[in-house]
Amino acid sequence: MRRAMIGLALFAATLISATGAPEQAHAQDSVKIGLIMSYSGQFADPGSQIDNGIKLYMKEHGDTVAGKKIELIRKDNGGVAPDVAKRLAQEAIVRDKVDMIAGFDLTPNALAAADVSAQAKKFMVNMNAATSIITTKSPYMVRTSFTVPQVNESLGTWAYKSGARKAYTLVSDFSPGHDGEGAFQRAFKEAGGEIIGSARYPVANLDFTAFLQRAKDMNPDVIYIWVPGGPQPAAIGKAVAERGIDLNKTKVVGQGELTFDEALKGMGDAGLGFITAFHYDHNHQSAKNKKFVANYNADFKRNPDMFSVGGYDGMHVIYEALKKTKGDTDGDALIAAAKGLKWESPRGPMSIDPETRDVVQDVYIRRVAKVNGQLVNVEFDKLENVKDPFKARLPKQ
Amino acid sequence: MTVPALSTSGLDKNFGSLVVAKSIEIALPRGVRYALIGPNGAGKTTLINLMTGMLRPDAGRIILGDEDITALGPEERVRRGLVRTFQINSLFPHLNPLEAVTLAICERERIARTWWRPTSDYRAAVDEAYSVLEQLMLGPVCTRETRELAYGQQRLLEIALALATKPKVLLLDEPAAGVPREESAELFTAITNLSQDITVLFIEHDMELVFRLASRIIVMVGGRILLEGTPDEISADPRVREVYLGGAHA
Amino acid sequence: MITSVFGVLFDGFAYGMLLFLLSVGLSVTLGMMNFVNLAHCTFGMIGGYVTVTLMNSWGWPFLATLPVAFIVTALISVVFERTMFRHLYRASDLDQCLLTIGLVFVSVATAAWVYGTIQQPVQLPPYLRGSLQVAGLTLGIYRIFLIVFALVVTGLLVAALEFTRFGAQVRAAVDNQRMARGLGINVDGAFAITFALGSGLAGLGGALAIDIVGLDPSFALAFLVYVLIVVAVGGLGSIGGTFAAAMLLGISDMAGKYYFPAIGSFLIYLVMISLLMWRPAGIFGRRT
Amino acid sequence: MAVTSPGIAGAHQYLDAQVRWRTIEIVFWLATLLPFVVTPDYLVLASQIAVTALFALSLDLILGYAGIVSLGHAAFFGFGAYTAGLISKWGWGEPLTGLVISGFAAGLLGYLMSFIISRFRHLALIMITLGFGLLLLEAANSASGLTGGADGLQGVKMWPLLGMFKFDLYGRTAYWYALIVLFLLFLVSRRLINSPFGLSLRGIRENAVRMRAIGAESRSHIRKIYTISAIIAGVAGAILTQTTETVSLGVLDFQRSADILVILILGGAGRLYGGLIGAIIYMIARDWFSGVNPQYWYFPIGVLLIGVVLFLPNGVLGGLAQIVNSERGQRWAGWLTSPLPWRSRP
Repeated sequence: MRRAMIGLALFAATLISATGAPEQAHAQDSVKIGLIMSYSGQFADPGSQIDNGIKLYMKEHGDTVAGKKIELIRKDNGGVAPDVAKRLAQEAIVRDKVDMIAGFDLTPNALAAADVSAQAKKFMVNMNAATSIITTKSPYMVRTSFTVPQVNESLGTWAYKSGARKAYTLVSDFSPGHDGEGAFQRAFKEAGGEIIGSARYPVANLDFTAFLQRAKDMNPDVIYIWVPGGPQPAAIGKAVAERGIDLNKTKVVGQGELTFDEALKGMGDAGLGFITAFHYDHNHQSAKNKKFVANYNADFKRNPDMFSVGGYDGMHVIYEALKKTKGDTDGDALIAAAKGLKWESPRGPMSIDPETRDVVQDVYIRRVAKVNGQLVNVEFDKLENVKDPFKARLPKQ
Repeated sequence: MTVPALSTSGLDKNFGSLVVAKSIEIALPRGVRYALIGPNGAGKTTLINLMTGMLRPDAGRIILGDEDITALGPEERVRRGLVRTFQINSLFPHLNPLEAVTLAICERERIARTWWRPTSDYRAAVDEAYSVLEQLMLGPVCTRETRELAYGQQRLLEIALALATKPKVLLLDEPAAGVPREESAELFTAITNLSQDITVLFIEHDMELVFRLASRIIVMVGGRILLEGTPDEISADPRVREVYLGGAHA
Repeated sequence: MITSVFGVLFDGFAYGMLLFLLSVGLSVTLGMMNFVNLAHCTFGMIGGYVTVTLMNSWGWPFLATLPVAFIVTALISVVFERTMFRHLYRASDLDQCLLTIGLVFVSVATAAWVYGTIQQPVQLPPYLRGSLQVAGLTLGIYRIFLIVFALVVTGLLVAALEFTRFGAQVRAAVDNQRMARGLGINVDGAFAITFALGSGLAGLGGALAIDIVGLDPSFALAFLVYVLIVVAVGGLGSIGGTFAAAMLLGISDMAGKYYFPAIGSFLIYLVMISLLMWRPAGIFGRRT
Repeated sequence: MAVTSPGIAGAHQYLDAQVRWRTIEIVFWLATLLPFVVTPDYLVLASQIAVTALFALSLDLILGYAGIVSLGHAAFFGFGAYTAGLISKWGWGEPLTGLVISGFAAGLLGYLMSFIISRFRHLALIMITLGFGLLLLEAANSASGLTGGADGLQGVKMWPLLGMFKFDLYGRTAYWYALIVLFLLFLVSRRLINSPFGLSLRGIRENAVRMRAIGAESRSHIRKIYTISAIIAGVAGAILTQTTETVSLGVLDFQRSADILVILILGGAGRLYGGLIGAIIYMIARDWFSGVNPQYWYFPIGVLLIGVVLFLPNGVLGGLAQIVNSERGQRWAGWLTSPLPWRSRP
């Protein structure tokens, strides 16, 4: 008995002493990127659109930068799971020896991976997650999507300017929704408007009739809606039409997801007249975007959306930064190279704020209209070079 | 006259408009072997369910020894010594007889609350379990899973589980139901050999066995007690012949 | 305010109808064979995709796709039943859970592979869109359609179970399987047909649900919880119970969102828990 | 096979043998150390497998032993996870005390819940556990001031384990930590199921009606095991928080409750090792399949589950036990599963 225990202890001790930190083996002629996002589950569609954007960029610009071949290692986060995101980021760095991590469709996942980026000093490109604070979690991170305050404060300001005085807000009952609500209300009130009512609907809610009836009963000038994409926008559009809300009297406004392509297809003419603020739509009129949309359709048989453009521009940042560092993948070098990058994206002019490493871009105000029999978002106003207002308010260090 | 081991007074139970027990008055003296007979649907099993607390009576009282147990749940009645077996086997299919009986003993002794010491450390409980099993001729199969036992052995285990709780009053619901003739001898030896301290009430259809085992017999019909008496009195009574002996079981 | 009460009742009723169509099959098959089919919503999803395919690729009108959704789903379900489920009727319910969850996983991946992860758009014909003003109430036309349609289906179902020989066999089997077998009823055969009917109804529900809740590969899992709630609250094997539970949950869900938006997300679970604590076997359930 | 009476000595021997360690168990636990040498790049995964195994073990205690099916067990996992996160956020980053406090917090919740749980069975029980799980999820979502809502709890920072071992990028500390806690709680569970209490639990699983008829204190047993199970689930959640320094609503998700049920059934419920084996198979298969194809890995996983049901009924361990217990199996593998000759003196 005792001998068995001693044997066991010895065996264990040998094992521990045998495990050193595995040394950093590294191929010199390639750059590995760990792509971490949801390829399966409820959030699979955003994931595949980001991935498409990445694929298209690499097809257009080749897979070699500064003499190094770009290698993608895809990892499925499977939904809201920061524990998994963190593990995947660790594994990407430890096991797959990646030089940087990218992707990140959801805020909690991006936040968790940011820890790893900071700890391992690895460059990180957040291609989608939109909560303002994310970029503060790792000094090696840039963002190529948008921030919730950036878009929604712009919308609040614009709504007042356009004549609305009384607003009702309806948002999804989870943090991004709360952020959107806060941003819109803040800007709208600062401009001089009044919030006459607000509601938060359950995250998994699929029938909006009750909420919109309630909003309609209060007679606001503008109903602000925040939805996270998925099946909800179409359901909202249908409910608005069904409740007989007159869009000439009451504006229905929201962040761009409200009038995504699939949503418009689903809601049909009910969506006509919805007003949204966003940084990208495939209907954006520019030569660069026309080419982007055409190529995208050729490859993936569908239109690009904000996820696609986030992935596309994310790859642009990676390529340009690598060019500047001449292929050096050191985190400090890459982030220094990425700061202040300025370029013409399919979405219009954009840049990386050298101070906050966050995205700076134009925010467009669009209205749903019928063009050639198709429902599209038509831009009719814009706010230029908007920085993330949340970080502007943070005390300067 | 000593206090009866178990008695009921004015016990009523209806399921909707169906009367299943009406003014049941029974007094079982200590140590007596009682048989409860009657045609199907007479309310025999219902009466056992009422006495053991599986059903709540609409009216009436149940007294065990000198304690009124009408308001108690089935578990508390068992702990006070009123125990039953089931007409259709109600056993623990994946436990073996040794485990099942040990379990019952541990529950009785409140050892079942301990979760830190292995069962095998409670040697007295295990010894007792084995002796109960041996008494019921289950010793040789005590480590075989219950579901693999022969049917007659399972019926014996029914009784073993009840005995393990150290009953004062034992209610056997058709202990020989479904047991082939050749296996029933063992069963009835076991019942005959039960300690004389235990009062036994058993439901049985096989009249030969009833008359052999019971010192007194209660006849139930339509939820009521028709009569009570010694085997001789019962077999002589014309009413019994009419409703029961002359019926389907002749 | 009075008008809004009726409006909320109406909308909740319509939502409840949808839940009923999706759940009733599971309730009956669970009550009949004790078969835990967590893949029930997969059949709803199949029905949805049938409708989407017929409409968007073949240009069929919406209404014409509905019977096809029903039939195709029913046929597919029978194939599953005969090849896989049949072997597990006597297995433990845990094994049944595992098998059907495995099936859900496979179906989700297959749907993602064939149709992509995108939300499937469905454009209803004009006569089903918009709303009607009735006595000061705004009633969605599609919801009226949904209610009428589901009521007709329910009526047919109840009539079939009450007045046909087959219905009598099914009721006997739900009541007491052992006895039904003893009476010479072909329980397995009756079950296969019932299973197909129930799955077909789920397929129909899935097709009708697209306009209200959308359709993507996660449908098979997303609706499972609601369907289980309806089945449990209604009581196994009880069509009336399922109907009542679906109405109750649909209406309380809708009313909660309208009157108490702050606890809108809690309400359906609170209602379920309190109903089950009151009647563990379900509203009309007999067995626990 | 001739029936020979085991006799009273045989009866004691039989029960003694239940408690003894088997060769295969020693082999299993030694094998859990292999990742340190064989796959040092997989230690982070190994640590999360250990956490999942612990969570599955907690479910096995109520499902496999007491027959209580729960579709809301993530409630306790999540409660432990958030408690551990909050303790750290509020300034106390010491892992071991955090672990103990989190376990007790989850246990307290489990104790309160157990008064309701012990009154129900079957579908009602499953749905009530599911309902409470989802209520807790919604509550955590609503209380975003406390929990951070959907963004997850921010500011979780752990101090080094025992003041010496930092939670490193390679997951070495994480795996050691998770593995040791798993092993210790496994020992407790093993002890528990071999006790008279464990025997009574199996009785409840097998036949709750009969338990009443032998006067068993079933409800109090259920309350007790439910509380213990909640503690273990809470500890598992706390380890996940501490080793990843993040918590989000995902820990309370229905998906997590469903996954752990699938994992336990896959491995084999009621066998103590079932949850462990299930966690290992499921997590490795998932890692592997999703590495091969991040989009459609649900397909092979689903096929795996279906295959297990059709070919290895009662889970992988159930199926294997059937094989080993056959005559030929005994000849080849009997030495692995027979009790070891030594046992600690009573």
